[in-house]
Amino acid sequence: MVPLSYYLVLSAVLFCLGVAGFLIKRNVITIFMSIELMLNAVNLTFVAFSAQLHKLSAQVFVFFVMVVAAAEAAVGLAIIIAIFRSRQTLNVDKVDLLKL
Amino acid sequence: MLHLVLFYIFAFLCVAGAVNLLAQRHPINSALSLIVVMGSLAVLYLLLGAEFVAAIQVIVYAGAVMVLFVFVIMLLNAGEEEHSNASRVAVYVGVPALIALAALVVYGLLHNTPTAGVQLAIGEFMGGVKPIANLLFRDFLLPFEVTSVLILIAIMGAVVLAQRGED
Amino acid sequence: MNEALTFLLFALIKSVLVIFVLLTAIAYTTLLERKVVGRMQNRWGPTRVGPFGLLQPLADGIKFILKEDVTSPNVHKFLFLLAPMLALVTGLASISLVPFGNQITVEGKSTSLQITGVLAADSNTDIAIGLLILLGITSLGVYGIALAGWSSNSKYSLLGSLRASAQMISYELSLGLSVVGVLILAGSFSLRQIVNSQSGGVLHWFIWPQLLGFFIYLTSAYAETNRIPFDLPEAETELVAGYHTEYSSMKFAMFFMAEYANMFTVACVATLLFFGGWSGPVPGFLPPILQMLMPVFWFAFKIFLFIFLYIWVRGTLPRFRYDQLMAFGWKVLLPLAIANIIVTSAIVAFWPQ
Amino acid sequence: MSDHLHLWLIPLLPLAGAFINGLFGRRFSNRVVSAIALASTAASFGLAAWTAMQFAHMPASDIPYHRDYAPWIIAGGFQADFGVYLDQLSLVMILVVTGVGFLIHVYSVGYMAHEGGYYRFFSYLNLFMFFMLTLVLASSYLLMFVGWEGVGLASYLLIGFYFHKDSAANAGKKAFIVNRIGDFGFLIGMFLLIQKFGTLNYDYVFSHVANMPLEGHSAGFLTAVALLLMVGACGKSAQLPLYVWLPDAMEGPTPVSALIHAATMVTAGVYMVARSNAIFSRAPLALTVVAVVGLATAFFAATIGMAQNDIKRVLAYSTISQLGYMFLACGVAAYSAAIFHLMTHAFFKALLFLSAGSVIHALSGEQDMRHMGGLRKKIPWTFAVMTVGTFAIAGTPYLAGFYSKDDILWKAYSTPFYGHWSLWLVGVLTAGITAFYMFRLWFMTFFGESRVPEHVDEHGHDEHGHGGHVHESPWVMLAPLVILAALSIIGGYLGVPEILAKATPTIGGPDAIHHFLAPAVGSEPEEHALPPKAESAAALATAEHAQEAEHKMEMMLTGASVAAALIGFLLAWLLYWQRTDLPEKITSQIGGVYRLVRDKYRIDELYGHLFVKPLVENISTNLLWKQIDVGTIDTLVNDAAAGAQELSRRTRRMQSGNIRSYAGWVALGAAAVVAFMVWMGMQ
Repeated sequence: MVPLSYYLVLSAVLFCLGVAGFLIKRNVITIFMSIELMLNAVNLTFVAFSAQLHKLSAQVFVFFVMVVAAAEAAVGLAIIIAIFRSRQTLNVDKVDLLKL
Repeated sequence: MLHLVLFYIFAFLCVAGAVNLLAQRHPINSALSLIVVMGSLAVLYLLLGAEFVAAIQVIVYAGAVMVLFVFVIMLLNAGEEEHSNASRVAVYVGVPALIALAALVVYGLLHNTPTAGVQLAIGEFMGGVKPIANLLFRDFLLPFEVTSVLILIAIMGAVVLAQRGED
Repeated sequence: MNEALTFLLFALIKSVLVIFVLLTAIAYTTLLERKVVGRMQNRWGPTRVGPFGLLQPLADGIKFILKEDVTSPNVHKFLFLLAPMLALVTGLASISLVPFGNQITVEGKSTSLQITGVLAADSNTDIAIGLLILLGITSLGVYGIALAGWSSNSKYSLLGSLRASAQMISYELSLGLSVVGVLILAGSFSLRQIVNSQSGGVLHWFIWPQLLGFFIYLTSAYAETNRIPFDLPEAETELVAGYHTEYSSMKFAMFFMAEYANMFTVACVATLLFFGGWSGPVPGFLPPILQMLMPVFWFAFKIFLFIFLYIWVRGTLPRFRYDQLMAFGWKVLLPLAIANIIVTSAIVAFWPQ
Repeated sequence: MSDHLHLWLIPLLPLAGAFINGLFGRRFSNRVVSAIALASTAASFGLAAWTAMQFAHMPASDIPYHRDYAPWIIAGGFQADFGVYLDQLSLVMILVVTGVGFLIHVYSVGYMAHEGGYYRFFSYLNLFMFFMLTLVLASSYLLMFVGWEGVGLASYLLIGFYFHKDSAANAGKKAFIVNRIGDFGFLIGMFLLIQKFGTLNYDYVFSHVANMPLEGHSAGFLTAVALLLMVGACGKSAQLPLYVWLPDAMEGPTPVSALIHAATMVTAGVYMVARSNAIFSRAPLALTVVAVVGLATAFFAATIGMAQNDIKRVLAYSTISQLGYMFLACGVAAYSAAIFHLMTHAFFKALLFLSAGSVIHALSGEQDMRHMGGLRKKIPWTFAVMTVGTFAIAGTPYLAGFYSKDDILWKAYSTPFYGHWSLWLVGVLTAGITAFYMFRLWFMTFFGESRVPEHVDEHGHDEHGHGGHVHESPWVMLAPLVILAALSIIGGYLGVPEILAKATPTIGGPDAIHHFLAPAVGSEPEEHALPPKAESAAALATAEHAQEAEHKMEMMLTGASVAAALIGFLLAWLLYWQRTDLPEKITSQIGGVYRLVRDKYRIDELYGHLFVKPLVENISTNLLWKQIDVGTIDTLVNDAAAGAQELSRRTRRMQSGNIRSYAGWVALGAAAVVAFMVWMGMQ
C-alpha cells in the first residue's frame, strides 16, 4: 500500500519544479510548459485524494482543470505566435515593455 | 508491493522528466520530457484507480496539448534558448522563496498526513466512465456548461490572436 | 501453474501470434495494393518474383534491410532515430486492444481472442475503456510524423510534418466524435461489449442507425492515416516525399509499416464498431467446429473488405488542396459529427426502445 | 370587499396618455395629440362617474373602499402598498379633478392651438392629472406624498412651460423651492407618524389616533403632527407665509393657472387637512392655528388683490384668499364646508381663469386691465360667463359661491368650541373686499370706453400668431366656459342651508353635501369634542328655542354678508364706472399705503433679504463652496493624488515588466502563505 503522502509529496515536487521552470527558463514556450507541469501536479493531488476518500467529484475537478489547461494552451500559444511575429523573439527577458 | 514498485518507477520517471524539462536548453526536448511526465502521470492515475482520467490525460494532454506545443515549436522554428539574465529578482527573490516553498510544503505534508495508505488494489478501478458521467452531467452540469462556454471563447480568442493582420 | 503465469504465457503467445500475422498481412497488403491499383490502371502489377509475384513482399523486405542507412549530417540524431520507432510502435500497439473473437479454451484454461483480454470465465470481461485507450494511442501517432519532419532538418520534411500534424489534430476531433453515437447505443467503451451489443444478425449492426457516423468515421480515419485523398503530407508532386523524405532503408520501412498498421487498426475499429465485429451476418446455424472458427473468418473477411476499400479509393480519388482539406475537416465533418451526436442522444433519450 | 371597482385605472389612464404623448407626441399631429389627451382624460372622468354610481349602491360596510394592489416598499417592519382608498371625500375630489380637468383639456385644445410644444403641454397636463388622482386616491400618506410631489413637479414643468422666458423659468423654480419648504414639514410629520405607528396607512393611523388620550404626551404628539402637516398644506395651498409662489405661477399658460393653480392642485392642502381630520380634530390648538392662518391669508391676499392691474394676478390673489376661506372652514372643524367651497370654488375659479384666458386670447396676450375695457360688446360670450363667475365668487345669492362661502362664515361663527364672532367678522370683511376687487376687475375689463392699444386692436400680430383684432374665442374654448358657468350656478344647490331650503332650489335636499360627506369627515364637531346634549323634555324645549334663535342669527349673518358683497359692488361701481377719476385721487392721497399694497407688501423683497440673500451669499457661497468644497474636499483629493503619485514613483521600479521577476514575487507570496498555513497547523 502506498501512503497518500507519497503522492502528495510527488505532486509537491512536480509543482515546485514547475515554479522553478517559470523562474529560470527564458524561453516563453518552456515557461508555458512549466505551467502545464504545475497544473498536472495539482491534478495528481486531486486524483490521489479522490482515491483516498473514495470521492469521484475530485476527478470531475480534474476534468475542469484539463479544460482550463487546454483553453489556456490554445490561447497562450496563439499569443506566443503573435508575440513572435511582432518581435521575432521567444525570450521573455526581451519582452518587457509592460512597465512605466 | 507491486503497487509500491510501480509507483516508484513512474514517480521517478515523472521527476526525471520534470528535471529534464528544466535542464534541456532546446524547447523540443523539454516538450518531449514533459510528454514523458504526462505519460507516467497517466500510469499513476491508473494505479490510483482513475482509469477514465488516465485515458483522458493521454488523449488531451499527450495527444492534443503537447502536440500543439510541438507544432508551435516547429512552426516558429524555435532554437536553443539564449543566455540572458534581465531579472535579478527571479534569482535573488524567486529561487530562495521557491526553495522555502518546497521545504515548507514537504515538511507540512510529512508532518501531518493521513497515515492510511491508498486502499486500492491494482486493476480495481473506481473512476469508471458511468459514475463520472453521472457526476459530470448531473451534479456538475452547470460548471460543465460554463466550461463549454469557456472553450468556445478560447477557440475564438485563439483564432483572432493567431490570424495575421489585414495585410 | 498459477494464474499469473498462465496469463503471461497466454499473453506472450497471443502477442507473438498477432504481431506475426499483422506484419505478414501488412506485407501482403502492399502486394495487394500494387496488384489492385495495377489492374485499375490496366497494368499487371508485380508478377516476376514468385508465382503471381507472391514473393514480392519478401523481396521488398530484404531490399529494405540491405539498403544503406543514410543519415544526413545536420539532423537531430536522437529524434531522427526516435521518430520512426514512435510511429511504428503506436501503429502496432493499437492492435493489442482489438478482440478478434470470443474466448477459446485450451486445456481447461480459457482466454479471449485479444491480447489485452483478461483471463476470465466469461468472455465479456474486457478493458472497460478499450476504445478510449485506442484513441489515445492513435493520438500519440502524430509525434512520430511531426518529430520526423522536424528532426530531419529539411524544408520538405518540415512542411510535410507540419501539414501532417495539423491535419491529424484537426481530424482527430471528428474521428473521436463520430464514434460517440455508437457509444451511446452500446452504452460502453469496451470493444467487446460494443460487439456483443450488436450480435444477432446483420440487422443489429450499428451501421444502420449510425450510417452518418460511419461515413464521418471513415473519412476522418482516412485523413488520420494520411491516405489518399488526404495524403497531403507526402504529396510527391509538391514536397518530395513529405516527412520521410530524408529517411531510407529500415527507418523508411518503419514509417511504411506504421502507415499500413494504422490502416489495419482503422479497419478493425470500423468492423468492431459498425459491422458487428466477428459476428456473422446471420446468427449461427453452423456445426460447432465451424462455430469455433467462423468468428475469426468473419472478422478477417470484413477487414479485408475495408483494406480493399482503401486501395480502391486510392486508385480512384484525386488529392485535396490543403485549405480545402482543413475547411472540410472543420466546417463539414465536425458539425456533422456533433449533429449526429445530438440526434442520436435525443432519439435514445426520448425513444423507449 | 367588492373588487369590481377598477380604481387603479382612473390615475393610470392619464399616465398612459402622458407617456404616449411625451414619447411619440413630437411625431404626431396636434389633432392626434389632443385626441389622445382628451380620450385618456375623458375615459378617466367616465370611470370616475361610473365609480360614483357604483358607490351609491355600495353597502355602508364597504365604505371606505380600501384596496391594496401591490406591495411597494417592504423594509423591516415597515410596509407601504400601492393601494386606493375611496370614500365620500376622495369621491368628490376625483369627480372635481377629472371633471374640471377634462373641461380644461378641451379648452386648452383651442387655447394652445398655436403654441409651440403642443404635445409637451398635453403630456404635462395628463401627467398632472395622474399625480393629482394618485394624491386623492392614495391609501396612505406615503403614496399621497408621491402624488403630492408629482403635482409639484407637473406644476413646475407647466409654470416653466415657456422656458425661454426667464421670468417663467424663475417662477417655476420659485414654486418648486417654496413647496419644498412645505414638503419638509409634511415629511417630518410623516416621520413622526411612522415612528409612532410604524405605518402610514389611513385605516391604521386614523383608527389609532381616534382612541389616543387627549392629554399629556399623545396630545402634544397629535398637535405636532397636525402642525407639521399644516406646514405642508401651507406650502401646497399657498397660505401665509408660503403663498408667494402662487402669483408668480401665473407665468404659465392660462389653462394651467386655471387647472393647477386654481381648481385642483392648490386645493391639495385643503384635501390633506380634511383627510387628516381625525388627527386635526383631536388637536384643538392646531385647528386654531389653521383657522387663524386661513383667515389671515384670506384677508391679506384680498387686500393685495385690490391693487393689482394684471388680470391674472388679481385672480391669483383671489384664489389665495378663497383657499384661506377653506382653511378657515377646516380650522373650525367644518371640513365638509371646506370641501363644499373647494368644489364650488373649483367651478367658478376655473371659469374665471378660463374666461380671463379667453379675454387675453381675444386681446392677443394683453393682460393689463388698464389696457382693456369696453369689451362686453366685442366678446359677448366671454362677458356673459365671466359675469356669472364674478357674481358667483362675490357671493351673490342663488349662485354657488354664495352658499359655500356663507356656509363657511356661519360655521366660523357658530361652531361650538371653535367658532368665534371675530372669525366671522374678518371673514365678512374679506367677502366685501373680494366682491370689490372682483367687480373692479369686471368693470375695468368689460365696461367703459376701450383702452385697448391700437396695435392690438387693429392690425397687430402677437405670439398667438393670428390677426390682432379683438375677436371672440372659438367654440372649443367657449363650450367649457358655458358648462362651467352652469356648474357655478347649480353647484351651490348641493349645500343649501335649511333656512334657505324653502327659498331656493336644492339638489338632494338641504345640506346634501354635508350629509353625504359626514361619514368621511364627521358632520359636526360635537361628535368628538363636546358633551352630549341633554335628553329631558325641558332640555329639548330649550333646544327648540336654541334652534329658533340659531336660525334667526344665521339669517341675519347671511344678510350681513350679502350686504358686504353689495357694498363691495357699489364701491367698485362708483370707482370704476361712475367716477373713473376717483381711483387716482385716492391712491395719490394714500400713496404710501397704496404703493405698499400694490407691491404686495414687498413680501418677496422681505423674504429675499431675510432668507434668500443670506442663504446664497453666506451659506452657499462662503461655507459650502469656498470652504467645504474648495477648502476641504478639493485639497483632500489633490493631496491623495499627489501622495499616490509619490508612492508610485518610489515603488514603480518593482514593475520591471519582466515576467520572471513577477514570478519571483508571486513565489515569495506563495511561500509566505504556505508558511502561515504550516504555522497555523502547528498551533
